[in-house]
Amino acid sequence: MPRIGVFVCQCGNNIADTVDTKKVAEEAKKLPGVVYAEDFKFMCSSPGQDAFREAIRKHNLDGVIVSACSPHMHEKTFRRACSGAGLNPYKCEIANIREQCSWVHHDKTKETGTVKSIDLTRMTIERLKKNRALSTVKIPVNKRALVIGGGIAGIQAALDIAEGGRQVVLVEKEPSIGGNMAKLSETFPTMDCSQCILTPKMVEAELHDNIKLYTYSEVEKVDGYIGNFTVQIRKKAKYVNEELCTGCGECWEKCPFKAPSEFEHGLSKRKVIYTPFPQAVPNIPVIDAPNCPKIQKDKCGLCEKVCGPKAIDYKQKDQVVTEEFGAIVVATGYELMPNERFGEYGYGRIPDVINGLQFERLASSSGPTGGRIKRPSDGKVPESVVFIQCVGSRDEKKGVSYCSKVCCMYTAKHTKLYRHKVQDGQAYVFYMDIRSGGKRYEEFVRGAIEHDGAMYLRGRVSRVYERDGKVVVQGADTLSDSQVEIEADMVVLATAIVSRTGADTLAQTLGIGYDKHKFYNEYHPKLKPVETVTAGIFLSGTCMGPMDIPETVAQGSAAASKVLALFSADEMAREPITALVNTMTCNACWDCVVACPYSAIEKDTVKDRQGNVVRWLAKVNDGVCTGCGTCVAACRSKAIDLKGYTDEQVYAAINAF
Amino acid sequence: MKIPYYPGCTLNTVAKDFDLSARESARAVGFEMAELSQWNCCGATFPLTPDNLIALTAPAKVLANAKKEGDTLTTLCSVCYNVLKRTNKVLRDDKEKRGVITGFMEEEYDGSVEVVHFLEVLRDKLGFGKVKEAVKKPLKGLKVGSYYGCMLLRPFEDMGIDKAESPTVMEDLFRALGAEPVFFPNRIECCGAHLAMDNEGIVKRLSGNVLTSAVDNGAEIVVTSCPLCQYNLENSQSQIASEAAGYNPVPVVYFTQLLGLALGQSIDTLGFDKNRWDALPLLKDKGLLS
Amino acid sequence: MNGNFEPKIMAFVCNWCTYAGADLAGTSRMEYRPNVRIVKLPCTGRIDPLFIIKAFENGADGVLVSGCHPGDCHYTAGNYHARRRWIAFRSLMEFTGIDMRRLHFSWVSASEAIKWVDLINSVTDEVKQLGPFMEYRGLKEKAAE
Amino acid sequence: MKIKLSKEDIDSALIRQLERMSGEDFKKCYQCGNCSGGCPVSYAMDVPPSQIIRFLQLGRVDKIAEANSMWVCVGCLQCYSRCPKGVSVANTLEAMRQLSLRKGADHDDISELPFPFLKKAPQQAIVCGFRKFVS
Repeated sequence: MPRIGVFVCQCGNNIADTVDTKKVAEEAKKLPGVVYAEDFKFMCSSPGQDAFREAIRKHNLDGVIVSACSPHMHEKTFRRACSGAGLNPYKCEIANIREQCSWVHHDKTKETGTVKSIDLTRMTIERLKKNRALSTVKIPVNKRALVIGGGIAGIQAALDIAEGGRQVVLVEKEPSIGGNMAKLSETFPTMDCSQCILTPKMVEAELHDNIKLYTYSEVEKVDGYIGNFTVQIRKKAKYVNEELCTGCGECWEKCPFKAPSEFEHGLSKRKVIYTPFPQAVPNIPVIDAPNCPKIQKDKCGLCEKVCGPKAIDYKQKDQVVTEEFGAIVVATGYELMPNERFGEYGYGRIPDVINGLQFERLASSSGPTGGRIKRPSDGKVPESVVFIQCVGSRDEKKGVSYCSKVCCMYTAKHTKLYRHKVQDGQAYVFYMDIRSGGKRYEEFVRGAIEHDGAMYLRGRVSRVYERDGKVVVQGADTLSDSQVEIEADMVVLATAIVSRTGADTLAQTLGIGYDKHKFYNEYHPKLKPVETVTAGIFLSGTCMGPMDIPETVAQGSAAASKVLALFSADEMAREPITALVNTMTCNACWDCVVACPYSAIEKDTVKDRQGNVVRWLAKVNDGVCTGCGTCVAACRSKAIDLKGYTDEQVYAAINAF
Repeated sequence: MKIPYYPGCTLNTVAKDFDLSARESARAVGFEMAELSQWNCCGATFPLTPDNLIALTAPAKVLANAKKEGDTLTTLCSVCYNVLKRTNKVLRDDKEKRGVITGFMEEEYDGSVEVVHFLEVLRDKLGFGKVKEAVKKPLKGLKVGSYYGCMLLRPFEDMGIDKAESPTVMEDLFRALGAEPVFFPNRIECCGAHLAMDNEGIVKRLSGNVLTSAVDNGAEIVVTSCPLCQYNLENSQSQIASEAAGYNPVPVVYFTQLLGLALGQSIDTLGFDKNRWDALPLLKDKGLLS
Repeated sequence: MNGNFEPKIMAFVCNWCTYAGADLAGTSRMEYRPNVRIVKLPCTGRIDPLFIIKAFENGADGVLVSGCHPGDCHYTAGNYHARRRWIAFRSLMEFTGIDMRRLHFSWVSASEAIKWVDLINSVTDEVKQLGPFMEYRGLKEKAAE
Repeated sequence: MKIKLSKEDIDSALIRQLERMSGEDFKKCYQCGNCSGGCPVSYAMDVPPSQIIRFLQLGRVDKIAEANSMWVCVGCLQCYSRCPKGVSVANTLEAMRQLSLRKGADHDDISELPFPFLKKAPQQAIVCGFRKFVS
């Protein structure tokens, strides 16, 4: 026979006004198994708490009910008090007779309130009889972090975690870290040189004792759960021995073969053994195998000959390493939408129609033109440049429905750069709306117009075509409601920012959600902006959607602080409210596996002595399970139950109705 | 091989040369354009108001008749192509409208005929490779500006004959014929179409833009795939010549006329005499008439 | 009729949205019919259709199921499962002799105290109109014998 | 120009009828001006394409009824094929034409058509012309 104690709180007059607490206690006492029932003025006050602990010991209660305010208020308080009195906290239940009774039934005769309180208390008592002692789940935390993506978002996160004294592995699929920011010339609204502010961080990341760089590498497989991830990383063959290479540059000086430079977005060529850009980190070249005649058909081999330290290794193979992590930060960044989709703008056909990042390269002092604005076709300095905003953005039909957010600002920046470099040049900007929310952003755009003389035209461009050496832009200025034609020397398209190709596959590997544009979903758009639904995996930067550098950096740090918080304890405690599989009755239909929103249920096997699989069954991973109970209702054979909310408990409550 | 063919009213009268030259060239590559035994006008414009179903009955009738003679229907005139193909899509995809229209016609038809343009026949059914092999008289050194106009291409999701803003099917054809295709910006701009009846000024201006754009980019001859484009371009040229100083009129012909020539058909079966601006002198000094 | 009949309503609600919404109704001192008894579950996804049948068997005249709005689920997808299950089981419930007007499914978020109040009142009144649910009366006793 | 706006005009039965006839949703247009930029005949229009939709958003059908735009539009679908929101000004103007033609208000008088034109022109021009300008 259980020994249950019932504590009815008057909460001053909050409850007592409309509920006869004494009567509630008396009624409770009549129930089988209830050995103690009293009402108190303030259960949550320290006298109340003392009496509570006292009673538990004195009557050696094996379960307690507190009929008081909402469990959301004081459940934790009373459960803590229980453990203080040597009673398992999960043998304590709250009957909500304030928020859901005394406060919503204003009957001064106290009748309604009392009746309802008695019912609620009774139902809770019956439920409690089925409660089992539970103990919090403890998960060990491996204090190493994996950061996927070596752009500014990833670098920031990695540095912050490393500074927090934790080991970080930074994985980047390109030969160098730096990402898109490394391509930018100046940055708005301060106009400081992007590389000047980024490269120090890149070097810091390379030299930091707590950071290990895996460049030219990609994440292939992710297993495990928060605190305990096992990750497979493919280190693509560089054909260069990183230990031996000194980065002297002999090889790429001498290499006789060229291919279009990815980093320069095709504006120039690079050697076939190359580092993407001079300040590359690490400063170690890779061989672009498909284009290398040595690797393809064993011709040339010059780089090997000229390499002093003998670092060239044509035989090198891809290498797959497996490492353990406690947390993962995803910072895979963005791409530009392929403008080939916009035939009317002649991108790809007309050499002097380029995209935003290409213009950044033209304007960058480390770029193919050494920072002089020259047009690709004939190297002529353009006397006029037309900038077209919203190419693909806000275009449901041919592009994407969303706004790419940064184009308004970088286009304004482009016009400034252009004016600074080509004093007498005229910039035209076709815009639909100018979106310049942010510190000193609006002033920046006005500056482009008022100070640097950019001509802003409100309208969209219909088509772009060539006419005797000029690029003719035909559009509209809706403000003067007229068609405009501009004979420009160059056209720059502010193409939409889109998610990385393969973003969806990575998301599936990681088990995180993404939207219809393949941008990753944060757990909560406002209150959990860098978390994902998968505990232990965090997001940072443009892999979530278009955003500018300040936001990205802030998110990098935010993600890092989340990781450090997670790493601050050796073990993390989790509520024991998790699903439990009855190994006897599970018939491995896997409905639960399908139903679980957290992929917390694994397919497990039972083996005989010889180690042959005799049967399959579902296994819940306590580390991942959040206790929503969806699997329980989905289970055909009633083989899964939810601790703290077992069928038994719920039915007991219903039966006491 | 016989391919069911819908000439449309204009090709039976004003644009006979288009019709003849097409049949000739088809024969040269082993097709026979088998004219539908029963056909009527397609309506000459696809109704842009979706509620205007009555205007779809004429083309629907054509398609229903075509169905009796095969599963594909080949057209030449861009407008017929546009009207028939779009009507067919409505009949295929919109059961409700199909019900109403077939009700009007008192005849069943489910949109199962595939409407193709002669260009598609050459490109997809035969292949430009085969066309190239069949060439008897390569159009060597002939700078051809292909004019698409609107109806062959728009709306892209319905017509889908080629890339939305940068079609190449005609240029590819003429490359196969040994000619030198000239890309010019206005090749997909409007010629003024039916405004010919109501507002010549606009037609002159639009067709003018097309021709000057072609000539400026070095076209010696302009080809069309639509009698109305043909008419508008030919008609406007004298005025352009008079207005734009230094503009010399160029021959405007149907693409099938040059096709037939390249495939070695006799010059007099190709209707060059019907063209307003005589192409023969040009062809002569390119040595294509010998 | 049914003037003096007070129906018993059982509500299965999720811990994060509707339960909190009901609490808010209390903290804002709103008033609603006292006929409802809440059973708290972590998520509507946890709700087994059998709960509902059992509730009726135990003398409920009406049952209410409520959770987070679609897309707001604390557990990201639980309420979608609940909704899917609900659609599938609706006809079964009808088949078992439950008048669908006695069974309500709704979304009430943590901030929708007013919606909660209106919901309880309307459900109570509707069930009051329908009168007591007799179909299952005595089943339990029979089973016990 | 000053326009008086009223709810009655903005969602008047006439606007809804036009939307039904043309199959367009005028609210979709956000006035980027692409159509006006590309329209080959916009130079000849009293009201250019983008403004046509704007006036309809404002419920001012009269502004378009009295403009020549609908009779100038040649239906080349340039506007539609480059519209980021998939709005067709051509369809809209056809609806306006139909509105007037279905009332029997013709734009052309057949008897006044130039004979040489009727003689030389391809039938399709005449048939099409009749459909666009004559009830």
